[in-house]
Amino acid sequence: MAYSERFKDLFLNPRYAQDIGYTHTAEVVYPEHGDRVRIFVKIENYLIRDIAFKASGCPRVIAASEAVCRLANGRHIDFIKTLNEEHIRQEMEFFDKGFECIRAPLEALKKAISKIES
Amino acid sequence: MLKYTELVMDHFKNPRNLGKIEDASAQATEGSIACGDMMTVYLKVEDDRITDIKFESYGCAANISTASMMTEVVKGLSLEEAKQITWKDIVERLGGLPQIKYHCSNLAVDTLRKAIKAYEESAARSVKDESLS
Amino acid sequence: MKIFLDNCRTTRVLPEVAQVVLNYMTNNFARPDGLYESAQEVYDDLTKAREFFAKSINADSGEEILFTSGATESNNVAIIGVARANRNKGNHIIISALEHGSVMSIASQLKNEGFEVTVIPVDDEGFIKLEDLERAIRPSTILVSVIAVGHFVGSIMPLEQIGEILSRQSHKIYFHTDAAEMYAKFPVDVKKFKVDLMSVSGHKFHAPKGVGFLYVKKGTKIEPIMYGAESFDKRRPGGENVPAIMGMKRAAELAIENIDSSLSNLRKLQEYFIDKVESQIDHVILNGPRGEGRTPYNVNFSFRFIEGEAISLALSMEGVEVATGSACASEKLEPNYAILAIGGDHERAHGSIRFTFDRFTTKEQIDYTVEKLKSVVSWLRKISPIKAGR
Amino acid sequence: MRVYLDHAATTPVFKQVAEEVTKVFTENFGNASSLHSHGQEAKQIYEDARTVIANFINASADEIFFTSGGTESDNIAIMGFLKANFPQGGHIITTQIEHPAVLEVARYLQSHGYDVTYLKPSFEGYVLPEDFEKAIRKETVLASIMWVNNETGVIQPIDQISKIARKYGITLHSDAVQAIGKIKIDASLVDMLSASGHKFYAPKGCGFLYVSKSVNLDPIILGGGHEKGLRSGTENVPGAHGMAVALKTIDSNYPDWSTKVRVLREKILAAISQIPEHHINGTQSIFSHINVSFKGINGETLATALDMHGISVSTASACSSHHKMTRSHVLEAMDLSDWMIDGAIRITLGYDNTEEEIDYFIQILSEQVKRLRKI
Repeated sequence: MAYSERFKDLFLNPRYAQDIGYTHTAEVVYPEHGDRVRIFVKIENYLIRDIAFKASGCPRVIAASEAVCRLANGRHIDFIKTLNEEHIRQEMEFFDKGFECIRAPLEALKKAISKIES
Repeated sequence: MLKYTELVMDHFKNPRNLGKIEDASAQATEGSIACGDMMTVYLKVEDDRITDIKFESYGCAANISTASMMTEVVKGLSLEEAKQITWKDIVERLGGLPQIKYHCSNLAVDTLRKAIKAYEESAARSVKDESLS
Repeated sequence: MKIFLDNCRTTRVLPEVAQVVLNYMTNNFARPDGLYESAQEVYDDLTKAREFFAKSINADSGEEILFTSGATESNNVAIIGVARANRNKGNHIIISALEHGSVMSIASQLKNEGFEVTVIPVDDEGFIKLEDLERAIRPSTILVSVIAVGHFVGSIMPLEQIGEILSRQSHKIYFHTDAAEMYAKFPVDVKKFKVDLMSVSGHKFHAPKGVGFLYVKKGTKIEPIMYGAESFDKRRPGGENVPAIMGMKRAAELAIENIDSSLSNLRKLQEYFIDKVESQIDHVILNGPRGEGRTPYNVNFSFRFIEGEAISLALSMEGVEVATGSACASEKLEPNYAILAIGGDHERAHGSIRFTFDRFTTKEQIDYTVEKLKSVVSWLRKISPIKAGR
Repeated sequence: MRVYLDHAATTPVFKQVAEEVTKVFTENFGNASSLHSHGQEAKQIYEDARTVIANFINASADEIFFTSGGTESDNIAIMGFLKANFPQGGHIITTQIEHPAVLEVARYLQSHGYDVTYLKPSFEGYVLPEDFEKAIRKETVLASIMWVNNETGVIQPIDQISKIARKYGITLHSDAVQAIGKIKIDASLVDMLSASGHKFYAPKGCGFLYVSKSVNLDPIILGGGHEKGLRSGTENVPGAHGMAVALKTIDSNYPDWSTKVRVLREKILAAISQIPEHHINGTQSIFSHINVSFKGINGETLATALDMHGISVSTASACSSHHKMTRSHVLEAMDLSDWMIDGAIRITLGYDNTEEEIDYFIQILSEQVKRLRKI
């Protein structure tokens, strides 16, 4: 697989693989891929004030987790609800077909904020 | 596929004793064009000794070379000695031939023997003719 | 002077092509299935090569190109693979009398497996007759294999008409052609020919030995003949021979670039050669057709009263390298079946010499060849016990 | 820096081999079956190559058959042997850790009337000779057991297996693709042996099959009767020559080169031992192989991180785009834990690697393992 420079940056230099004080969190596991992603968010006034992830799995899951965090940080949760796989792919510059594993971090984020009524 | 020795190539390029003997004591042709090999041997015999021999060949390289070597070997031999020559002797003298070419060397010796036989038959006839007269 | 006129058997690898191969052997040597970047580059190059070959024969997609170790393997995969996979539909196969030795052997193997094989004859110029083909077709016919260009006598087979006949049948009959002598020499269009499978060999057009491809039209039911790791392609296991494939691509590009001018140059050269030999040497027979029906890459003459191996060996000593149909030159000691198939007798087969050109063959080389041919033929005729009129 | 550590997948062609091969392409390009001098020269080169290869593995030249590579050699050996001698069926013994070229053939044969036993390896990655002996039945006709495993590099006990096979009169084939050019091979221990040129610094697209004189095979590729009818197709003269030159080159440099690779391997192993929670998969490995897993890190992820630093290694398990995880059948057969299987990377050294490269590799490996564990 040829990875873009953008992808390499996300994978090699993830800024959001960190520990934060969070208010919400959720985990998504794709057992058949061996992928596991946990997203942590600190939410104030429907805004994502801080975000972080932990992931173990393939390079695409790690890069997608970082991409989701970069896209989501500082945004309103209504914006998060509009995000889809295509946005993540754009952010990652990764367009190879298949690889449903890249959906995992976005799923985890949506799950984490699902209990919040806006 | 086919690797010939230097000597085989030399005999192919410069065959010895090539051609016809116009007043041959005997001659014989063996082989067929359909099989891809055919040759004629001409003998000159004096006192039961082969004093001259020549050949013509429609044949492959191995055939031409073995024929040429055969004529060198038998020239000067008595008929009895010449009859003892085998295709193996010729192949050895040439330093070997590819195995699948052995049959080509047979032809040279077979034609020689056929020519000797032709001579002996005609000689026998002439002896008989003499005794009748 | 060294003149190689056995290009139908193999060709030299061009320096430009060797350069490409060298590069892929020592620099871009990774396997396309690696996870790392250098492997990915090779994967991309291989994909592009596949698409290039597909386009070069007017196929729909690169997926229809299966890389093999050469035409023999291509023929095996095509014929055995289709026959075994379609056995439930029928067990009858048709081939022409001028097929490559590999197709002949495959046919006899399939006979052992219970298939029936019809060999359709060729006329005295080396063409199959379409009415013979139509008559040979049965409801149980599953495959027809006809060589694109007869490799001994140069006859260009009526592929388009054959494809037309086969497509008119009420049941599916797969059409395979061995195009080893056609690809990169003539424009090839699998749609025009209506072929389902086509074998190509790299070393016939200045690419390395050990590489070729098989065009397999999408939807063709085919079984592999070898099993192993799923590589690019399930139909042919084992890692791709990337350097050779990339070399083959370069060789094809170079050939196809000038395909029309090569054809017209060679056509003139061929006519010149035939005229010269026929006017300067007695008792020669041109084996195969004259004119448009013959590939300009091939001339085949029989020289009467003398034997082919002796001619070719004598010519070789003068630096001219040719092939002969003589039994003496074959491992099996059988005269050339193609000459017999076009109605020649054994003498004509034994005395036949095949001159095959590449696009770099020159008039000077032809002149030299004719000169040497004249002296060799007259020398061998002098020592032959068979003479004209005897 | 670019560091290639995937020599078990394929090797770069040695410079001198590439030059020789190119020379044959362009100068001695004749067809080895032709009569003229081009053809004869080619034939000579071809036959010389056969002799060199035969000497290298303690065989005679007429026991060496050229093929298009390891996969084809395996196919001809197994299918050709059964077709010629036991077309009606029989029992075959092989292992769970074979290369797919053998495994897929075995599966094909299973669906065509043959019975197959797949020997399970130990936790350390080798098959036990006693298991082999136990698997033998009256109707056992063939065994195919690899010399060196491609993923773990574990050397299989061929000498002991050979003794058992001889005792019971069972024909023995060995896929020696990973062994040739690295360890001394005595082909006379087995009846058939497969090899592939591009694994020992020769070109792709060529390989050979050793077939002992006492064994008869049927061809699977038919045609002009090349290679005594066993493998038709125009002789790949440059490929054969390339293999011979490569083996000669290895032979004359073997003491130096093998020592160098051993030292480099030790260096890597020492560095790995500093990293907590790792597992070396397979013991008694050949001196060029390391198969290692780091707990908590997916093998593909580590390999990708290394690749982004110019280092090429391979993984046995990877996600394909078809929504499924392909896992190494070899590591699974060894009954390793999931993290060892999913985390495995394969580092395979070659004679061309330098100390500088390995230092760089060790540095990046430690950094990346640390970094990925944090995520």
